[in-house]
Formats: sequence, C-alpha cells, structure tokens
Amino acid sequence: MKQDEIEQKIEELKRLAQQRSVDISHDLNRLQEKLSSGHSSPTEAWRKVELARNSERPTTLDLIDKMSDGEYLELHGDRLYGDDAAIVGGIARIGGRMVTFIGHQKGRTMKENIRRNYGMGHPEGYRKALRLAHQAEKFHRPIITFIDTAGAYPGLGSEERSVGEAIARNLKDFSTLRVPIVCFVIGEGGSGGALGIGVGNEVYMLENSVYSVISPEGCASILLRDPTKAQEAAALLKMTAEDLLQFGIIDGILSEPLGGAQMDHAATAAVIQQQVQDSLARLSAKSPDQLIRERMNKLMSLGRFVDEAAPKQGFLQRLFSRK
Amino acid sequence: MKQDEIEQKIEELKRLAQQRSVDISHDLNRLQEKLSSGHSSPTEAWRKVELARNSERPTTLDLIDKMSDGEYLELHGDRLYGDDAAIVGGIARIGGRMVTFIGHQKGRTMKENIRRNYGMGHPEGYRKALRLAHQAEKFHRPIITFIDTAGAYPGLGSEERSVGEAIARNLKDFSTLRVPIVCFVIGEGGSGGALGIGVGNEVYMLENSVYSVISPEGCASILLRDPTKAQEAAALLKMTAEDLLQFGIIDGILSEPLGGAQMDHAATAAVIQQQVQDSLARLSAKSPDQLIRERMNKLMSLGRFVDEAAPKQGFLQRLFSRK
Amino acid sequence: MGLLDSLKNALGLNQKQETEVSIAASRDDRAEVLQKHQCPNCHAHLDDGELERDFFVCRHCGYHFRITVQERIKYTVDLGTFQETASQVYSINPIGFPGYEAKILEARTASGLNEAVITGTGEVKGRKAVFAFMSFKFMGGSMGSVVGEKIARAIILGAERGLPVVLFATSGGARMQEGIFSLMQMAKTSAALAQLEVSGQAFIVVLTDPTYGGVTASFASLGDVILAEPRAMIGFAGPRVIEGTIRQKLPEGFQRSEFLLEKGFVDAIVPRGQLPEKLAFLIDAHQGRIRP
Amino acid sequence: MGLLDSLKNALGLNQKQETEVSIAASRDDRAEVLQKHQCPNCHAHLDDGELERDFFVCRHCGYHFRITVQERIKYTVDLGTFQETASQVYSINPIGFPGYEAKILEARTASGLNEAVITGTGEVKGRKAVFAFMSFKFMGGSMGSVVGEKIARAIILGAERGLPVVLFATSGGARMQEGIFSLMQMAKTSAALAQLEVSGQAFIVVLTDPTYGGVTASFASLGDVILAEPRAMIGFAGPRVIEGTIRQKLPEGFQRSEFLLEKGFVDAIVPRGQLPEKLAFLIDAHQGRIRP
Ligand SMILES: [Zn+2]
Ligand SMILES: [Zn+2]
Repeated sequence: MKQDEIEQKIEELKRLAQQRSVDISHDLNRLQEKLSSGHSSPTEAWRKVELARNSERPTTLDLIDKMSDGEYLELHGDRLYGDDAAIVGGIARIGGRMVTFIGHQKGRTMKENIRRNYGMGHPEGYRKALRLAHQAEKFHRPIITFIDTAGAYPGLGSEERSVGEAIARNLKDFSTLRVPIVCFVIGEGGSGGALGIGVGNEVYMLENSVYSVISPEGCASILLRDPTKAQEAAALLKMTAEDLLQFGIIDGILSEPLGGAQMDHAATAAVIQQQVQDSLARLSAKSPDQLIRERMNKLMSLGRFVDEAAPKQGFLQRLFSRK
Repeated sequence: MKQDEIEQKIEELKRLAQQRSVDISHDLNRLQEKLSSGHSSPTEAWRKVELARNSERPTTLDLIDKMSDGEYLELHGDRLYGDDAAIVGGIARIGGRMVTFIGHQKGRTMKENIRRNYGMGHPEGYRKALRLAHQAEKFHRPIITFIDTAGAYPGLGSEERSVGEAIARNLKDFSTLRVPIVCFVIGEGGSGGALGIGVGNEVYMLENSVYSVISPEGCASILLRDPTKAQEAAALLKMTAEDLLQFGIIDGILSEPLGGAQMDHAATAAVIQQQVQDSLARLSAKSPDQLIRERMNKLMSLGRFVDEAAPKQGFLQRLFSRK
Repeated sequence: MGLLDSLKNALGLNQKQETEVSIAASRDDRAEVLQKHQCPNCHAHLDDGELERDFFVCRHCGYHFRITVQERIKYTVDLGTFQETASQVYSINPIGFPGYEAKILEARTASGLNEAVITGTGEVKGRKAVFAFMSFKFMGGSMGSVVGEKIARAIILGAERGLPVVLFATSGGARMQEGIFSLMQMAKTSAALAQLEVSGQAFIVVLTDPTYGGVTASFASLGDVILAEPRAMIGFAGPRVIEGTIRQKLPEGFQRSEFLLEKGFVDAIVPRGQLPEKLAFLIDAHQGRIRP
Repeated sequence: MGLLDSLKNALGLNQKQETEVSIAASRDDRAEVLQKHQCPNCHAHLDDGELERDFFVCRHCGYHFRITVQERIKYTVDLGTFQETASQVYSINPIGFPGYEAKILEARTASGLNEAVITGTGEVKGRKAVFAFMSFKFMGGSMGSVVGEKIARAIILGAERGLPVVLFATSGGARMQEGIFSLMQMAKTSAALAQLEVSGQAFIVVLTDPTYGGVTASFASLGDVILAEPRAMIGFAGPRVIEGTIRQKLPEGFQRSEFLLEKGFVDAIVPRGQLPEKLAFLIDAHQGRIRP
C-alpha cells in the first residue's frame, strides 16, 4: 500500500468517525505505524491475527452466496465416512460461469461453531474436498477454494482416520488436477489444515488474513518457550499477506473494506469475485497440460536454500519448465 | 462330470474307505444321485451348500500360502478407516509371477472367526480390495480373487459407512481395470458381498462351491415363506457350479479332491494354481484394451429376457464387440 | 463346527443374507390419504386437488407420499418431451422359478407397467437428458434381467448421444426369482456406468423411498451427484435383517435420507417440488466433453 | 466474540496448532543402553556386540532402539553401493528467525549430518533404488526447505531414471524457524510424488519412530506401500496436543504402528531385521513401465 493511499484512508477514517461517532484510534495507530516503517511491527502483525480471527468476517458460504447471487448448491459428504460441516463445498454459478467451490466454514454463533468445529476439519472434510475436486475435474469446472482455519482438528477421530493422509492426498492430487484452481486465504491460514485445500494455480490473501506454519501461540510456547509471547511470535513468523507476497508465496493481496472484511461482506465478496473472474479468464485460456506445468513449477520452486554444487537452486523448477 | 468318471470315483472311494476306515456313505449317496439323474436334486444342492460352508475347507490365506510357497506379503488397510480382517489381500509370487491376491477370509477357530467376522466384509474390506486392485493396475500385476462369504455384513457400521457404495464402486472400477483378473469361488458365493470382488475376465468355481443372489435360508423364508424349506430353496436357486456353468455365468469348474476341498488343501491349491497359470498365460498375451473389452462384453451379456423390438437380445454386448 | 454353527445361529449370522427383502412393501400411504384425506404424518386435512398440485407432498409437514412412475415423469420431464426407450424388453423365467410368470402378470396389472423401470429421453426445464424411473409398484422395484438391461441401455445411450443420465431409484433389492442372473445385473449396470464415465457424461441419481439391496450396491450409489427426497429409507440391508443381526432396535432415523447425508453418502436432500430446478442446475454444471 | 474465544481457550482450541512439537525429542534410548547394558523395555541384559548384530533390536522382547542414519544405511543398502545425492544443499535463514543459524550448527555437530535427510542411489539385495533416510537427530527430523528440496529431488530422480524410491521417515514435523517455507515443503514433496506416479515408479515408505506433523501430512502417507517398524509412534498431531484438546489421557497404544495397522494406514509392520528382504520383494513386485 502506497503512502498516499494510506493518507487518503486516514482522511476517510476521520470523516467516517465523525459521521458515526465510532472509536477509530486502533485503525489510526495502525496506519501511523505503516507510515513510520516499511516492516510490520509486532503490534501490526498481531492486529492482523486478531482481524483474521474476527468472527464477524465473511465465511465461505457468506461469500459464495453473495458471489453467486444465491445460485449455488452445496454438496455434502465424502462417500466414505461422513459429512464434515467444517469444510463445505459445492457448485456455484459466478458471473455466468459454473465453478466448484471448497472452503473452511466457521460459525458465527456458538451453536453453529460447535456444529462446524470452528472450521477445523476432520479427515472426512478433506476427503469431501478431494471428491468435489475430482468431480470438478471430470466436468471441466474451475475450482475456487477459501482458506479459513486454525488448522486441522487434533482429536482422536482425526488421528484414527488419519487426517495426515487426507491432507497429503489432497496436496498430491490437487497438484495435477486438469482444471484451473484459484485459492483465497480469507481469514486464518493455519498450517497443514489450510494447505490441504491450498494448492492452486494462483493464491490470493485478503489484506488482513494471515497464513503460517504454526499459530503464534504455538510458536511462542514451543520456540520462544513462553506462551505469553504470541504477539512477538506473530511478527517473527512473517505471516501477513505482505510478508507472503514478498516471499513470492502468494500472487496478490486483495483490499478489504475500511476497518476489515467484517465491516462489509458484500464489498469483500465483490473484490474476490472480481479476482475470480480475472484469474479464470486468464487460466481458462490455458490447456490442462499448461495449467499443471505452471502449478508444478510453482510448487517445485518453494523453498530457500543454497546448493554449493550443481544443480543450482531452482533445479527442480527448471526441470518442469523444460517439459 | 461324465458317467465313467463318476464310476471311477466310486471305485477310488471304496479303496480309500477300506484303507482308512472312514464312513463314505455320504459321498456314495451323492454319486448315486448323479448317476440316476442329469439334474441336481434338492439333496444334492443342499450337500454342496454344506460342503461349501465346511469350516475345514482351505481359506484364501491357506491357498495363497501353498500357491506361493510362502512367498507372499499381506497388505492391510483401506487408508480411510480401518483394516477389515474379513477380506485379505496382498502380493504373492506364484509360479515366478507377481500377482495381487484378494479374498474373503473365514476363520477356523471360533476366536479367529470372531476376529474375521466369519468372512463377512465391512465397507473397509471392499475399499481395501479396491485400493489393492488399483495398486495392481498401476504396477501391471494380474489380480486373482477368492470368493468365500455368506455376504457383506448387515450391521450398523456397515450401513453407516455404506457397504452398498463400497461394493458398487468395486463393480464399476473392476470392470475397467487394465490388468487380467481371474476370480475363484472357493466356498460360499453369497450375494453382493461375493460379487464385490467377483468381477473379472474369467470366473471359476470349485466343484463344491455355491454362488447365489441369496442364501437358501433367506430365499426359503422370503419367497417360500417357510424358513424350514432351505434345502428346497437351494435347489430352486440353481446355485451349484454346474448350474452356473450351464448358465454361462462362469468359465469352468475346478475338481476338488475326493470328499471335498477340506480333505486336501495342497491338492486344492495345486488345481487352482494350475488354473491361475493357464489363465494368466492366456490373458497376459492380451492388451489392456482387449482385456477390458472382453470383460465388458461378458458383463453386458449377463441377463436373460426377450426384446420384441429391435435391438435384439445381446444389443449391449454387440455394441462393445464393435469397438 | 457344530459349535460354530450354533454360535452363528445364536448371533443371527446364518440369516444375514435376507438383504433383499422388500422394504415396507405393504405400506400404501397413497391409499390411506385417498380414503382418509389426512396426512399419515401430521394428520392435517389434505384435499385431493391440493395434494396433486403439491406433487403429493404434505404442505403442512413436508411428508412425501410415494408416487407412481407415471406421476414422477409428469413432475420431472417437460410436457411432451418424453420418449420411451426399450419398451418391449420383457422378462422370461431364466432359472425356471416356480410361480415367477404369475408374479410378473400380477405386477403388470398392479403397476400398469411392463417392468420395474421405465427409460427414455426427454427434457427437464429445457435440458435434454436420458431418464430412468424405477417403480416400486412392480414387484417392489426388484432388479432382474430386464431392469438391468434397460438401465444399462439407458446409460449407454447417454454415453453415445452425449447426454447426462438422470435416474430415480426405488427398489427392494434383487429379484430373487431370477437367481444368479439378478445378482449379475449389479455388475452389468455398474460396468455400463464405467463407460458413461469414459464418455464424460454425468450420472445423476435421485434416491426415493425406499431404495435397498442390489440397487443400492450398484448404480444407485454411483451418481456423480446423488440427491435424495426427504425422509426416504435407503440402505443395503433391510432394517429387519439388521435388527436380526444386532439383536436390538435400530436408532430413530437410521437409514433415512438425513442419516445418509450426515454419513456422507448423499450430496443434498431436495424436496420433490424443487427437483426439476436442481436437476436443471446440475445438468448445466455437468456438461460433458462430447455434446453434439 | 470474547465469549467464543474464552470458550475456545477452555476447550484448548487455541493451542491446537502445536502439531509440530518434536515428539519425545528428549528420549535417548541408545545412550541409556550404552550406559546400563539393559533393554529399557524388558530390562534384559544386552551386550554391545549382540545389539549391533541384531540391528539394535532387543532379542528378548523385540524392542526397536532408535538408530542413526548411518546405521540405517548400513542395515539397508548393499555394501559399497550407496552414492549420496544433493549432499551440498544447505539451509539458510529464509525468514530471518532469531537463532536459527546457531541451531543448525548445533544439529550438525549432534548428528554428523548436513541436514535432516540423506538421499542417494544404491541397491537393496541387488535391486537398484533411490533412497531417502531422515534423521531425527538433526533438529528432530524437522522439514525445512533443504529437506523438502532433497526429498523432491530424490523422487524426481526415481522418475527420471526409472527407479523405485524407498524412504525411511522420522520427523517431529515442520521446521517452524523457516515459517511459511517449511509449510510449503509439504506441497512440494507431495507434488513431486504426483510426477513419480506419472512415471509409473513405486514409492515405498518405511515409518520409523517417531513420524509426525507435516511429514505425516505429506510424503510419508503417500507410499504405494507403507511399512512401519514395530511400536513406532506415528501421527499428525502430537500426543500432548491431542491430550490438551480432548482433556483426557490417550488410550494405551494410540498412534503406535500397531494402531495404524488396525486403522488401515499401514500396509504391514516389519521388524527391522526383515526390512531388506521385504523391500527387495516389494521392488520386484512394483516394476514400473519405464525401466532402462
Ligand atoms: Zn403432513
Ligand atoms: Zn527387551
């Protein structure tokens, strides 16, 4: 975000505050920090974590309902064990185009959150996602995914039915699906549970979403050996959209409405919908082989290291470029 | 079985009886019946049912151990929910050739039977079979299956995880596997639970095995409305190897040792092994497309009806022959 | 061995194959409502014209009455577009089962149909498809050679013409009177679906009350999308057989559509009145590669 | 929201991501046996030469000691056939995590290895294969960029040369110090396996004690065949994390190899001494299409 944009936002905020008599000191502080430094401070990273976890943010079904103008059908079940309400999926008509959608689904009320297990998937959720992805491939529908989970659920049933296997299979199978896949991190992108529906041709993050190998709390207690240092850990983990864009892990950042996505679901849906349409216009022009090659290329380039002997860094990537 | 063969067997039996002092009146009665009539009588059909259910008959693992001379590795689990001990599978080297084997597994002791659920599979058993079949296809191994079950288990877990779906998927996927599949009914061939691992290029039955859409007991109580009429139902259902060969459902009958397969496991294994080698020699010479076409052809020809308009009976079969 | 067998008997394991029982074959909710003008579920008053307009769904409680194949076609296929296929495929008595011919004649009279399935081509809200409608009134929707042949032909027709196949399932299971031939229809119809898959065309199943046995263990479980009407009874083994095995009453709601949805085997439960619209949406979403 | 969060805290749901804890990283059964000459399981006397000959398996109770990568190679690969690949791929500090460089230096000293995995080509009982051996001694076998790169390269080498890939897994999970880069190695290694699949070559995994986290949720669960050593601890989330979530002790044997076998995720449990023979059998059984 450029400095003049930020100054413009400050002006907008001040007007809004006067009109509605709301406390905007948080937002002002945050912008002030941005002005004073190019890097995200612990406070700033933590604020993103909090915004990403805000239970008023739009969920997968909120977004799909708006993006499809209600023209969607949720499809249930993995045809193996059960239907996981923490991961939803189905078919939607977006901008005239049929797509398969898959996403973590948090609740908003406590009752809904208990039913949906706070968006933390069990193996059957990941297997439903895979079933729907293969269905999409068979019928040439692009896939869009919405990532919003603290992680896969670490419980007995999850281990008994091997959530590890379920995630692993998705990682492998999604890498060679013959249709365009576009992923959106819309809230929390937590670890393997997020990545399990996160392999695509393009990955975008909402401005205030986060994406990390471990929660700041987990990192604080394991690596910093102090559970109270979650805010510090959030900054150390480099988990904001800006960090990931800089690392080359994601393809872009989608602006949220003023104050965060929770302030205006429709506007958030519109931004994502625009990106879906742009991405699919670009990706649908490519052959399945090209889609897979580009996706594979991206996946093979993930990682930073040095190789003091030939082949040099990027060896695997070049291998797939040649094909 | 030709009449002179039967007379020869009677002579053998008499000698054996003298040597070992065993009661052979059953076998003699049975042979006498054969001599007196070309069709199986209720008594004869029921005797086959009893022999097919004889708990001393060789099981899948008995046969595989003998056929591979101990050179086999059992592989477990469906990678989804569990390992079903009622359906076993793995890889064996038979006559120098690596094959994938799949079979129902009954126990011999009560403890083993409880563990193996009397060879009545749960969904995870059929899904393990499918996993191993796809593994075989990927690595170009022929598949041999051993059918020996009263049926899929009709319990809560079976229904909750949809044993119907599991069997259905096997029927569909086995029909287009790109490797030779040879099936052997070695004991009870009970309904969908048997057919769930029974789709192949060639199907053989041991002489005293049976194969039916429903158990004689079930047929008696539902259709004959008298549970005591199981013996009559057994004859009405036409479930013996000879019946099925006459119907064109199976490709051959394998002779059992005198008195039944339970009398000599090694001899039974040798007969099956010979058929495996003959069948695989023939089938391995065919291309995957040809294997599928022939299998599909056979499947499409199953059924007897009249069609008073064109297309005539055999329409579907001819459709596949043309390809 | 004697001990094992007696144990198996005690556990009910020797009765386990009574899978193919016709489920609730005797229940006739339609006759009931015609006589009493009352919903058998909520007991609200229902008049005939109202029921007919509501696709035989109680407007008070959503109870779905069983409907005939003729009514099903009327509610599903656009008026004047249905063309029946394979209408002259008839059953014979392939294993010479006593009394089978008489049973078939009886079933024809009861159902007004030649067999337990009607197949054809038609349109749903302007979308072309191949259809198969099973009838529970014809020998409990049991699957014999003719049912298998007609369904396999319908599936192959979809593959050849590049059309999706929409099937309404209802069945008590395999037709035991045809012995091994009835069992083999499971393999035949499932193999036909493998061919439809190769063609890239969709197979959409609507499970209706009741669907059991060999039909559940073949094509009815193999839809690219599986819909179900509310509260339909669906399973492999019948409830009485399971109760006989486990020696206890089944939990409330066991084997209902809603149970199957929770267990992951039904994509969506769709009330009867919304079926044409959802089928049209799904056909739009499942365009195969070949579409002449 | 405050209420929800406090509830989540109460349920332990905010700590759920501590998946990647190094499991029992402190347990050092080898040091114990060297000092006490006693099996930590059955307390039988074990002398050093005997242990060495028995592949560090207690001959009295079958207890499997953890072994080093160097020992693993010796017990698995035919003498003189192992040729290391990608030996000069080193870690950097990609997200600038404080103290990471020091940790790596420490790990190098402790393990005698450059990184948490050694890859190479070699033969097992005369069968050529590509091998990958993970080391728990190097930062708990955690997967960062280098582990992901080396494993991906080994897999692609198998695809290119037409060789099966045999991998011995042990890991505490992702290497958190590399942040999002460590997470992404799960996708990278799994995608490489999709390429091995296209090549028709086999991927054979041997799970050893312990294997957890991101490694379980990627390549370690994707073997065409998955073997495990007896009593190895294997899972996605660590036992302490699960106990924190469910607020109760885990059942005895939970997450052991034998548990995974029963739950359908392990093909076979193979004692260490039989591994070479079983690997050779499996390589014979899994001949790929391309084999120059
Ligand atoms: Zn009502
Ligand atoms: Zn010991």
